[in-house]
Amino acid sequence: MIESIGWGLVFVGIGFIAAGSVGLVRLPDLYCRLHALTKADNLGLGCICSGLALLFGQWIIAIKLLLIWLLVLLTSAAVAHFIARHVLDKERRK
Amino acid sequence: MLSATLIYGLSGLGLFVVGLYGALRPESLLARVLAVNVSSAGVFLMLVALAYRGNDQLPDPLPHALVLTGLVVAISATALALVLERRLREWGDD
Amino acid sequence: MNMLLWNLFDCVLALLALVLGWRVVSSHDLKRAVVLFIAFGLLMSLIWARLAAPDLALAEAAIGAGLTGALLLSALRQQPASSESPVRSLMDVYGSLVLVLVLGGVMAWALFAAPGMVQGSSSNNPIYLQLEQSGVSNPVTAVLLNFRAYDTLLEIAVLFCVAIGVLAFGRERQHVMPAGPLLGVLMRVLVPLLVVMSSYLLWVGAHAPGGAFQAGAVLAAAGILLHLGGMPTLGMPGPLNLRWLLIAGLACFLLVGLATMLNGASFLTYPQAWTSVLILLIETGAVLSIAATLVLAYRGGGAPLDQPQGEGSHEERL
Amino acid sequence: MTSLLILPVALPLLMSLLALIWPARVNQIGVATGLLIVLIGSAIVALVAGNGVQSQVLGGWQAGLGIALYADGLTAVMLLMSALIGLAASTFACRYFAGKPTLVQFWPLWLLLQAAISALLLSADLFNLYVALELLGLSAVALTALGSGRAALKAAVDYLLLGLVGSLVFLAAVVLIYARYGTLDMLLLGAMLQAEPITWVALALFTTSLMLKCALFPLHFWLPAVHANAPAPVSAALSALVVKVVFYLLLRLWVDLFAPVITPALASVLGVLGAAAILWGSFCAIRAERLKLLAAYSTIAQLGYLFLFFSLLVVMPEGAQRQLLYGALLLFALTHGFAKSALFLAAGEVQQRLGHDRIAELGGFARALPTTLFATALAGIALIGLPPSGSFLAKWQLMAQALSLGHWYVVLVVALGSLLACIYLFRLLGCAFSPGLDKAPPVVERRAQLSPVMMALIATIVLGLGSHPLWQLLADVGGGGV
Repeated sequence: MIESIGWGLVFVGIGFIAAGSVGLVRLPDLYCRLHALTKADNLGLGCICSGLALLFGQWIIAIKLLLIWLLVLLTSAAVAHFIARHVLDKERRK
Repeated sequence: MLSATLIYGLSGLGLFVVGLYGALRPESLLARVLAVNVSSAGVFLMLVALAYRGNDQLPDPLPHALVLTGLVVAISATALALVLERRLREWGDD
Repeated sequence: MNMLLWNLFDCVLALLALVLGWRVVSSHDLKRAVVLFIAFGLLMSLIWARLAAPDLALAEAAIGAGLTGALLLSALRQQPASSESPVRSLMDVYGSLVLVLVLGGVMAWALFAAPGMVQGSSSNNPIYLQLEQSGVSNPVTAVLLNFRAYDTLLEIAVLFCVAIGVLAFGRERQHVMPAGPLLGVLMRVLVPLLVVMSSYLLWVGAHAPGGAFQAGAVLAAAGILLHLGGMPTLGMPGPLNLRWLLIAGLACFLLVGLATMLNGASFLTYPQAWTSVLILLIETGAVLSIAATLVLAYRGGGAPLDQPQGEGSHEERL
Repeated sequence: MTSLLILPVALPLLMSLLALIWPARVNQIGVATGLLIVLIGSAIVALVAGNGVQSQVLGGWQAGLGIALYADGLTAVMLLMSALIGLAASTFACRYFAGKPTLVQFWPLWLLLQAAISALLLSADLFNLYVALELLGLSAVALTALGSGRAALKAAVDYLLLGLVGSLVFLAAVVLIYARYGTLDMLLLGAMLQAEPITWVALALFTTSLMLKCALFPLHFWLPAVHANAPAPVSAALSALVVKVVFYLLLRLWVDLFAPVITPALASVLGVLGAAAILWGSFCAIRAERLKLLAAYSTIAQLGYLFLFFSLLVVMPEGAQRQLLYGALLLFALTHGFAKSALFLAAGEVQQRLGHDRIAELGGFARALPTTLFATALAGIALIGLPPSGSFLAKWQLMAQALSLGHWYVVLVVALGSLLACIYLFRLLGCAFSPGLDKAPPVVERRAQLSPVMMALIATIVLGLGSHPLWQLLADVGGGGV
């Protein structure tokens, strides 16, 4: 039971990441792309991490996975912010 | 021979050759430094593919150590090239 | 079935690496080439993990993709907007293309088709057989700091050489980006974390993936982050202390090596009881030098000697 | 006593650290290191002469697991030569860099270069050679860039990229060897190598890489700019030592390691390239407008001779004749090392005292700088190969052996090359002895640098008259292949 939930979460996560990647290619401008990439990827990674935690079933691994997810959350949010701000500055100057 | 060794070995060889081609072209210095880096990644890939012994056996650690050394040498050379290039460009501007 | 899946996965990764490498080389736009190169580095890191080389995966992510990427991006910032593409004759292009294709073909034939290529079993690999005497249980660290420590010594010397080169030819760059509020937050969270992680990598390298190079690269990332955040003096000590950091790695290495010769053994023959301690000592010195050199290279040069000295540094506090 | 072997590498490394943190005393540190390395080098020569070939695996591990150092007669003599030239260039550098801001960076880099040269000479491990080659290349590039002006920087950048490409090709060859034979230790490999495709390809890659790094025609194009624009002591080391160490490596690989694979046809390819290098290099030297450029082109030509020796040596059967030729090769390499360092140091002195080194405007040089001119003339004698210089004996041997093997073209090329060398050197001396322009060049009153004269004297007198012990040493402990 737990195993199938774990695998389910992993596949849902893969789906989110795939959707984010499609968005990166298809969406019209930079802000939309950033939005698709960060939001979908963070969610997808969260699903994958929790799925893997269930599959391993050990607390120590679950904590490590949680830490990884939080770090990626922090950096991707910050990086998206920097990119967006940089582009905004450039557009304003024009 | 393991198929993984063959696949990655050929890929590494391809990268080596592609990088060498790029490094020999009369492009800008930065482009050629990039090409040298790609090329060395190719040589490293050949080494590590060679060290792989399948999923059920430990790999040969010697090539791993050699590649680690190579990585540090590569970034050192890149750093020196970039600082010289910057100096050269400043000189040209004066 | 399982095997087939692995092969498919391998083919996808290997092809992707090849295509990315080609795009890096063939791209006319330098900015695009650099970004592709960073992606290429991350892909290589994935391949190392696949090929059972976790030490390399860590090092590639930190050094190959991370720090090389940072160096290249900062070099890119000062590139002239439009770099004229030199005119090349067809002879030039196809001449070297044919040359390297022939080279690749011959090498592939020699490696994979003609008789050759011996992959010994790892059960009789001398590195595993003698691992217990090496003082550490991570075989890669054993090779780097014990069996083939002389290679690593020369490699640290290469790093030292580049540090002097940067001191000689570079001038410190003033960062242009104003540090926003978010960067401050990021810095407060990430810098302590990176310093802790670097010490962890250094410590864990003795028995699990990790070691001096990965640790040094992570520490350098902390220094670069501080520089980006507008606190360059915090990330780097003043010019005088910087010199001590730059020589730390090579000095530890050489002094340990020469000291081991005092009781008649050959260079870098550690006394059995002291092996682990000496290896850790050398690695600690190496971490400081690697981090200092890479931060120095990112900043583009040292501050002149007469400038007032910065206060504490993370490197020193470690 | 075998522990001595690491010292020519460890000592300059340690001193380069000291030079960085104690900038006030760099000159003393540098010269003291030079002296110590000469002492160590002499001790190693004595050790090898007394006790035969020395080798040691570092770290106390068995061969194959650890990295081995190896020294035979050839290594020991090359080591002593590099120590002596290093010392001469070091003492020269003290005055050359006096008062320049680059002084502080010069010394650590210079000591690193010396360490790299020793490391290359002593190492018996293929991957270790790669790392040492990178150290050699990067320190040489940084030193070249210390030269004045944009030209030096441009030359350094090109040198860096070519060096990186060369190292990569070398590394690829190492990978091939490791893939097939599973070891990097050259002493173990020597017994294992077989004539098969992977070995041939590896040999081709090694040779290409090292040809690029030691500027054998037609891969010589980078050399003139680098050697002519580097600071004078650096040029001396680059021309006299760096390319020669790479040549030594090539010799080691062909004569010791890959000997079972070599065929006469392969060897004659290198011989023909060497002959082309002699003619082309000499021709360019005749047309060179600057003294340092002349010296750089002359290096290309003189390297050509080494490859002529090489092509004969590789195909000759074992025996006394081959022994003679091997000794002659070493004698030639040594003579060129000392003579060329003398010429570059003298050129540096000219450049500093007269403010330029344009050959056509050197009139008055003889009056202004008699000591330096003396060094130049002596170096010229050795470069042409007039008696009593060491290269006279060496060329004599080369021609005699070539005749006995029926290689007529070698005799012809050597004669022609010597004639061309006469032309470019007499043109130089002719300009130097001419009375010069109306206003005599400003002569600063100070004592002339003596190190060029010492180097030139070693090249012409010491090596010529004292060549017998050298042959003896090689005959006793020449090394694996001889």
